[in-house]
Amino acid sequence: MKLTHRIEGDALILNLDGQLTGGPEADQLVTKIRSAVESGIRLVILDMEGITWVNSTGLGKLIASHLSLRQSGGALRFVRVPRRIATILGVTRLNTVFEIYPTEGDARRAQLTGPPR
Amino acid sequence: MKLTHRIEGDALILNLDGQLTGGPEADQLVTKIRSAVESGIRLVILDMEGITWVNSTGLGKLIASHLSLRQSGGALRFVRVPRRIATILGVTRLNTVFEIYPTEGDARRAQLTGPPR
Amino acid sequence: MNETQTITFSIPSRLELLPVLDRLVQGINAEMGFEDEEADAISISIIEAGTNAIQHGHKRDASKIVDFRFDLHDDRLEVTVHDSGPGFDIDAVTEADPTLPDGLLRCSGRGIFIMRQMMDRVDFDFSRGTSVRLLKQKRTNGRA
Amino acid sequence: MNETQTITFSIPSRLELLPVLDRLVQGINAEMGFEDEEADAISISIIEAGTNAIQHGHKRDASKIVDFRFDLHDDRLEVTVHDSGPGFDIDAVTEADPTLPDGLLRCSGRGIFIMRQMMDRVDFDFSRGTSVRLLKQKRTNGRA
Ligand SMILES: Nc1ncnc2c1ncn2[C@@H]1O[C@H](COP(=O)(O)OP(=O)(O)O)[C@@H](O)[C@H]1O
Ligand SMILES: Nc1ncnc2c1ncn2[C@@H]1O[C@H](COP(=O)(O)OP(=O)(O)O)[C@@H](O)[C@H]1O
Repeated sequence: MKLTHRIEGDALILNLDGQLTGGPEADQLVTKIRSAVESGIRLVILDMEGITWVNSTGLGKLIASHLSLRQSGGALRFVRVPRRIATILGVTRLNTVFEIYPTEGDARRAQLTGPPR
Repeated sequence: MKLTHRIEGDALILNLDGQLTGGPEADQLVTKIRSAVESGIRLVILDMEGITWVNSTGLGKLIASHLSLRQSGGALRFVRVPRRIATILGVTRLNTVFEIYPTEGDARRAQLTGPPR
Repeated sequence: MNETQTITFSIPSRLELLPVLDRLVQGINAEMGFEDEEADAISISIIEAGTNAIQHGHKRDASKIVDFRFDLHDDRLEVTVHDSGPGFDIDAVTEADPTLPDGLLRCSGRGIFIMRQMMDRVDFDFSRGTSVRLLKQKRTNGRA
Repeated sequence: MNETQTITFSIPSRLELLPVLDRLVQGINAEMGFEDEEADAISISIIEAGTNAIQHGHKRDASKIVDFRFDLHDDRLEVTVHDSGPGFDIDAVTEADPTLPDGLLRCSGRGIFIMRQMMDRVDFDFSRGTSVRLLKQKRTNGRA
């Protein structure tokens, strides 16, 4: 997995590329999000377009990231989720807890008030 | 390999999709071209865009097709050749005998006077 | 094709090689005529089984080999993933449903659930290491 | 990666399975960092070797298995393709250059030539069926 990031206003935007598995790169994602939270960031947007697949260990990393933002009153938002990833989020019902938006613009506009209806 | 064809004016245009190997589908290509020649067609255009790969047995089928058109005063022309196929035509120097054009329009406009300079 | 074709594949226990497995499975899905959601389901499940073999079965010891066997039948694909690890208590795993409210945000324990949701059948055999057997039926409209 | 990783793969002798091999090789190329022309060269050569094993080595007898072994080294990829056929006279094949004017339009006899053009090394071993060993070096700018 390749991870590139940029800060825009009060949001951290992460672009992911490749596979999200339980390897060291996934830990890097969790670490990056934790340190953003510590530095005051409340909104993290994960652009998933380049993700070819996620396994269940990778899902665990996403859950850990989601929880660390939640605990600090912030939110982790997913945008541009490929079909294959959407399928796995559906089967595991994680689509009922994760905040998923079509585009970065949608994710930025939504209030920090919990998941979309 | 999937093979679709259409006749336009005096030319037979063949669209190839998939792999061009030595299997029965490749024989189908040779047969189709032979019967077109018998019915008076002199120009056959092979649209290669959908070809993912060719092996040397498939090259043999292309050579057979090329020769059967040549012998009847016609021409086999290749258009939209993918990089990987162009590489293999280069290595085997078949690019020096095959007539290769960027587009179908180019292939149709060229006179039936042998390979392009 | 008229008879079963068996393809075998083996890799050292490294998560970094799972993308190679993924490509192979894409090729097998294309050959079998599995598409879209069905192809995704098969790929995802085989990768989960491979992940478990590497992570739990072999504890990422790259000197240990994970074996895959693909039986391509006319009407179904059967895949067996084998590791030489100690096995585990499948009944204990089966009890924990990760989609119930208190399980939903656990960080692990989702792999076998995913396989069971996505494949038509998932069996375990612990007679010689761990073998997971995954089965996916072709929809009948695929062939006459 | 710091040590050699060996991936094995086997298929029945059916030309229709070569696209599955192609996908697998794409995955291995990506894992090794081979791209573009180099990746094409490797894929094309392995498919030629597989075609020969199926067509000449096993005469398309699907009950016979073709074995592939991929050794992924830090600096190179080595691939061995094995069939259990009778072998052949490699020197006789080597003499016929298919790019000379009178060979250019022959309909066969191009596979081994293509492999030799595209890979850094091609060796044959007839001690136990036919084994073709293909080697591709990584360009040094790929790694420090
Ligand atoms: N091949 C295996 N070898 C040993 N233990 C396994 C294997 N596969 C699964 N397990 C055990 O079953 C548990 C549940 O597996 P799974 O549902 O895939 O979730 P996860 O891998 O996220 O823990 C694992 O935590 C592990 O203890
Ligand atoms: N694995 C093999 N087993 C037996 N004979 C082989 C094998 N590979 C190649 N040959 C022989 O070498 C000849 C040249 O092979 P090649 O250069 O690949 O061209 P082609 O396959 O088009 O004939 C073949 O015609 C065949 O006689």
